[in-house]
Amino acid sequence: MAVEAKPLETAVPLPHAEEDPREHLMFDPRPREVMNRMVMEAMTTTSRRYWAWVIGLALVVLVCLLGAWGNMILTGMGLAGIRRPVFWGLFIVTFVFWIGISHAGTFVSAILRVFKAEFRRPFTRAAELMTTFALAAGALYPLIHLGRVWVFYWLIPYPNARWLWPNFRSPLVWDFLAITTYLLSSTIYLYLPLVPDLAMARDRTTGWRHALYRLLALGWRGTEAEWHRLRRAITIFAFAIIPVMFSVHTIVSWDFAVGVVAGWHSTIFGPYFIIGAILSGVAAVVSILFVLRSTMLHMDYFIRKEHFDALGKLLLVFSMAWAYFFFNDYLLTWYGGEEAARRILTLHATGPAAWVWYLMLICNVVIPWLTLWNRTIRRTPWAMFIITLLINVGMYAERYTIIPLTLGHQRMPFDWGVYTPRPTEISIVIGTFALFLLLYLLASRLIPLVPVWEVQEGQMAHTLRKVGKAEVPSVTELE
Amino acid sequence: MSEKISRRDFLKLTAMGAATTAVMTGCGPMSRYVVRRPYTQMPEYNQTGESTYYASTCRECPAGCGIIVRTREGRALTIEGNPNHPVNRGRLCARGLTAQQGLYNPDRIRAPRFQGRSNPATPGRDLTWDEAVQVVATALQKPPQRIAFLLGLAPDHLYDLVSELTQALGAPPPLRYNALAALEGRTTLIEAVRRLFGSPALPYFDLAQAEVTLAFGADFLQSWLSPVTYTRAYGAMRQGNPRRRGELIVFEPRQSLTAGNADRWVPIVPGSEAHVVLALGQRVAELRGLPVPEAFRAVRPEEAAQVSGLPLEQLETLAQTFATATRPLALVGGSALTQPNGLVTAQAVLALNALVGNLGQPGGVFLSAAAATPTPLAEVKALVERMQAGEVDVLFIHGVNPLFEVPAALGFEAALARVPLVINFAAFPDETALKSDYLFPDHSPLESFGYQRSLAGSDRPAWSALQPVVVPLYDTRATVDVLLAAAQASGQALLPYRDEVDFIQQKILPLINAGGFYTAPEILTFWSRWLQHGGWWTPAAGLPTPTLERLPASFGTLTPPTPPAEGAFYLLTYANHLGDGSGANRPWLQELPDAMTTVTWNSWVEIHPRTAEELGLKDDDVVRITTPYGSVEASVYRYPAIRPDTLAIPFGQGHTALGRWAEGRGCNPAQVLPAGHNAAGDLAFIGTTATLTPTGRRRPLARVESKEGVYGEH
Amino acid sequence: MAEERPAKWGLVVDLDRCTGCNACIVACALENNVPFVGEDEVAYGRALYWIRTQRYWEGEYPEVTPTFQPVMCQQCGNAPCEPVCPVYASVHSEEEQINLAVYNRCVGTRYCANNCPYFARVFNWFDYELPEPMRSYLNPDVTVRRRGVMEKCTFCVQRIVRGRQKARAEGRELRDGEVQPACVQACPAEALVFGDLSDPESRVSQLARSQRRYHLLEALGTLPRVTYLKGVGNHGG
Amino acid sequence: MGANVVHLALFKETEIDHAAEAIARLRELGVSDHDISVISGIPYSERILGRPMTWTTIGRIGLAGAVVGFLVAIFLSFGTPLLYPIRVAAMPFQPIPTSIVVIFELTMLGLLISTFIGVFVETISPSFGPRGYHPKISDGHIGILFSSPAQVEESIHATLQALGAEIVHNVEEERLWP
Repeated sequence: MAVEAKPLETAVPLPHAEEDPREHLMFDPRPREVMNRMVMEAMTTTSRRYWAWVIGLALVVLVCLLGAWGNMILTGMGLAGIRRPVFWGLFIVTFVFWIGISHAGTFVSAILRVFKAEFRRPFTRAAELMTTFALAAGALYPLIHLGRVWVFYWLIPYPNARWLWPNFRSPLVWDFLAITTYLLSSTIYLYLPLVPDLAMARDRTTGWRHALYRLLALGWRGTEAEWHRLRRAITIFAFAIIPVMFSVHTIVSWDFAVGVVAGWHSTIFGPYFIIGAILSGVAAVVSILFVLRSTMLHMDYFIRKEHFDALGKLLLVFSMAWAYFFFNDYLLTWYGGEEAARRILTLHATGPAAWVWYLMLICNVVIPWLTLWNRTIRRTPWAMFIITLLINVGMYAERYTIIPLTLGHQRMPFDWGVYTPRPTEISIVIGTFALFLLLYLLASRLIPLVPVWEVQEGQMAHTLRKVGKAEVPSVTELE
Repeated sequence: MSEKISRRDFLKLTAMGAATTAVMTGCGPMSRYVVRRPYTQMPEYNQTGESTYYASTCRECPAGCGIIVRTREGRALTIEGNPNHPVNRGRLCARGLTAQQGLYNPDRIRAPRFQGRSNPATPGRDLTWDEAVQVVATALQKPPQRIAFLLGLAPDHLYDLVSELTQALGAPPPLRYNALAALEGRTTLIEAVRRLFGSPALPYFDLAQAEVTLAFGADFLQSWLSPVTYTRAYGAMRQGNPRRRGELIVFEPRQSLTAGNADRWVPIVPGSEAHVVLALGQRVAELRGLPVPEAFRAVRPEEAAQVSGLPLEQLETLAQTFATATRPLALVGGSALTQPNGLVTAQAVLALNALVGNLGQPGGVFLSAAAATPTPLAEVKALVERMQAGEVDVLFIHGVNPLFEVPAALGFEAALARVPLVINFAAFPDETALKSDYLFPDHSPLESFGYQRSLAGSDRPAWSALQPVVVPLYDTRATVDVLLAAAQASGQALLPYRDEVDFIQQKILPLINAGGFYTAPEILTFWSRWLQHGGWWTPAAGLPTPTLERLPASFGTLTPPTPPAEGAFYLLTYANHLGDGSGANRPWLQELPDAMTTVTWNSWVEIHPRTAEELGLKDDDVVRITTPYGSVEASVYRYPAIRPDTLAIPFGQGHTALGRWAEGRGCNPAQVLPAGHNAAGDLAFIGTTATLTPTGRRRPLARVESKEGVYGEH
Repeated sequence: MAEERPAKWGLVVDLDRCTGCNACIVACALENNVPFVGEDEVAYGRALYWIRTQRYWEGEYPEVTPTFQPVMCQQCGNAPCEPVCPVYASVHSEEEQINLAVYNRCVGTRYCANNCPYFARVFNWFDYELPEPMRSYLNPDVTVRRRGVMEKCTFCVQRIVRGRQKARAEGRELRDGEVQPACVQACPAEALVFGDLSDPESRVSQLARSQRRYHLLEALGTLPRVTYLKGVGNHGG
Repeated sequence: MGANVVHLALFKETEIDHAAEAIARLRELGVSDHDISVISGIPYSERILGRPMTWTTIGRIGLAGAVVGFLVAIFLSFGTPLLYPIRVAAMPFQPIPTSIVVIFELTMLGLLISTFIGVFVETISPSFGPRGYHPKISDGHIGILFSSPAQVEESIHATLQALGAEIVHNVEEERLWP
């Protein structure tokens, strides 16, 4: 039999793999004063729409958060839909959600900084701001959900007349310590790299803004010693805040995992929660970046498709990691877990609230996996916005599944109970979302949202070198 | 401060004017005429911060359990059982435990009042007790035959006094009605005892020592005769007998709490109990080698099997179990009696006990020491007819709420409107009170003297004493005192008693030498011990043994039950922890989950899940239950332990009055009960059929159980 | 004065005696000032029963039968609710060997309630006002809890303390059966027996050694102080 | 030696090589490293500018803070349970596993807060070297502050201007921080 060699088909010319490197911010430098001006303009320009949002959100915070919460304090926790046996509901769900979101800033600015991921530069601050405000919103919940919030200070270790200290064996005290540590350190971590930019703002403003920035800039001149201290401090923070970040969500997961509650008592909860937190946090960063890019002046210079692309890749990886942990938890409970925990799995998947469970899987796994492999989608900001919003919906559903849906079906079927969120707690949840947005909106006009010096530092380190016929991106190690 | 002082001091009883309230103590000085003293001179046994305990008697149902009320600073706190009391031995049921919610109920009637029957022409107004006594005195001067008294089953001392009063007046004797007694067929049981054993007493069953017990409709764990006594006995029957664990078999169309605790529940066709008992009796006699009495031959076993729906083999097994048992016992009550065949069933069951020779034996049947005096429904019906005919000029009502408790089909409401003068001594604004002319509120039981001597659960002769544990909260007055004062005011020497305490003392005088566990040389010392112990009883157990001279040749005519028509169901009602409904204003009784359904605060209709499925009904669907006598609406509870052809509605809810916690909840099955009665004159409602129509509405029941967890439904 | 040894209070629930009559619930509620919450709140699972009877069904009609199991705080020796409380409002008492709820220390995190496998803990979702004059019957020995506070069965610790003080004042040891929680005292079927488990001769100890004994969710290792005695017979308890 | 006057030589950010060269020239002209300080809008390492290494105590302050946090945590987790011993579940009063969590958090808290305090304290502490500022710094210019004796001023200026510097005289420092 003769072998008929098929002539090779003409190779299809591959699409040009790399677009113009100048599309990257790092290779599209602008003079520092130009960037300064852009950032300052973005910061000081407000539109009518902006103020409408600020006022609207402030009203929502006032009514939905403060009003509803105040009413609940005066009337009782019963205004929320929690009940026996579901003693934790939307408050704790949203708490975990916000703490999860808060992992974004640290992840972007500490981990990416430590690993020198250069694409982080323009949005580290945006992400850190998210961390701080998400923590602020989340840290309200331990207070909101207290039955007697007026004695919240009993949770704080301080010497009192009876020498009665908090119970350091309680995960809630660890929570308190961890969240305090994380809130303080992430706020400082937001502040430290901000100082040179505040000095920049100080030099370009008058009036109250000048006074404010002068105060906040701590007399920054940019001397060698100042830079040296700052970089040393940032390095310490970058390394130290990573374990703190891990500990925070681990401890949050321990709130559940240390218990005897079937479906909670799982050793994988720590990493599972952390991965979930990073997934939701990075997703939230993408959502925020989209909003910033499309609403603030000049932001399209700083926030580019490449950033969506890079974060999209990360999201895909985290979505896979999340699925891996989820499956781990599921399989081992299903296979060898005690009967109560197994029954909960069945109820999650087939019970009356199974849609929450499926929503979680669809948003956290199906949608990212179907879309994020695709470069075009990753580079389409609005698509990324929708996908990341859905990921956060999925993560919310995950917490909802883990908390009220698990608590409702414990070991004594006679006492099972179905939890329905009530207007008060929904209102408070909406209120904290509004609070987060409001704080972010205000901050976006008060502090330079782009770390100009970091961007400039990066741009100086990146050059296009001509190698043969190609221009090759090249990075110089300046430190 | 004056309120505090008055609460902890003893007050004078005699004067009818101002500052008259009565309190006595069990542990203090026995003198009952005490003056107000300031707080600083408190009796030494009453210290601030120290509890004082008073023995009294529970009046939440007619069983007469002994209670000990813990008081502090003049307030009644908790109610505990009297450990020495022969009825309950320190134990209490849910109803008794909530008595203080009656005492401190914010909806109590606080002063005598002319009500005017809500007629705008005669506006209501508050009265003084002087005026009230005058009203009663005038009423007592009406022609005696036109005076009627309708009383509840408690307290007995009031009944005794009214009996004497009506006798002295020449008026008809007082009637005593109580829904609890009506629902359990108490008068039928008494009549059966009278027919077989000669005296109209309630039987006492020694359940604790019985080894095989057949219970026909007797829900002794929740409502029958003396639930605390029998629940205690049940516990002993299960685990207190060193020889063996007692066995319990219950015959009921709907599983009551008792049937739920039974080893076997026989869902018998309503109305076929008599057939089954007679058939069992035949086999038991044969198995025991005795001649089968004539009366038991009325039914062939095959007929019984056919009528009751029990397979013959099961009847045979039951007969063998019973006949071969060492200590067999048969109980009867409730749904087995409140039916046309009720009297036959009652006699047959008593005769069955006689057949196995347990009369007067351990684990057998005894007779209560005191005569029981409930009035059969037939007599209430007669009263209603007289009222309707305008033959009653004045009706006195105490301790009963006929507009709620009596089947509406009897027409009590319309008849009441035709009575020109209705005087009600109710403590609460219940349905009847709102339709009465005058409200002369009696004290709450915890503020009252009195006694119960008809104690169905006592294993020995006993009288149970009531005494006030707190100073009356409001301007109420003991009805006995009102009647005595009115009798005096009417100018005739009707009754030889100065006041309530004097009356009670004279009544208990014979007990001094009656062989009780204490005695005293004179009445005052005896009185103080009477109060201290919460009554009087003999040191050793012992009740009259019923003697069966000769069985009648027939227990009466037997009508087989007619199966319900297509689309209709047997309807029955039963008493749960709310009893006769007078407890519906105790919030904790409302909050208490029903033992079988765990439903709180409302009524429901129990439907077998299969039937519900056929009808397309889901839990919490509101349905309308219609009988020829009326209709009610309630939410569906799919109850797995009821015959598929039967519906059941608990009694006690559906108040249109009685205060904030009772009003407007659920439905009152008395609205749909027939007015018919059995041969003993007792309410006969088993066999009533009803139709069921969905209303299309839903009203979720407040159940404690998780439907999802218990029934696997989402 | 007699040397006092710490007691280890325990309860035995004989399910063969228990009829499910629920008298214990009311006795408990009125002894411990447990508020009633009304229909809507009960329907939403917010009743404040410190003890409740779990009623399940067994079998199919006509062999269907309910099983009753009164469940109260099991006073675990190794209580899951205790270590999770951040403010020591749920602590183990050395003197009674029970699990105490310190109402005035509670801040209302409700963590303990989630972590109680027996759902023995209930929460004051609101202030439950009693209309006058109903407050008169409140037991002065027991704190009235305000909104936002967790509460639960305490084995009527106020009665234990009162009994112990009385015995101490009289210079003797507590007698077996002298102290009874309200539920035990009321139980008409005498299904509940209370006493000192550290005294091998006490009635509760003897019953707790019964062959019918079991503990609720024993596998969790909570070491409950409440022992259940299985119902026997055709259908069990 | 007359009073030293502080001058500022500004270089554009693209002229970093010139700036480094200028520092070398200044040194040659007898201006010691103590009399020079460089201010810039982005960080340049000492090696780039050929400057002696600066030093900071932040690391040590941070470490001290960590130790304080550690000790506080030891007190809280092992000390306070003894002040008011309360038994919970079957746990020992001072369980080590739970203490590790507390120790970790408080150590980190101590480290991070004190690092910040270190930055703050060092910032407001008096520093050596010529002081002065120009807003152009935050536009990315590199400024070389130097103080020189009046006699060499002319030659320095000439040298620097040759390198493309813009010389600003009398850079009196506005009070930058209260």
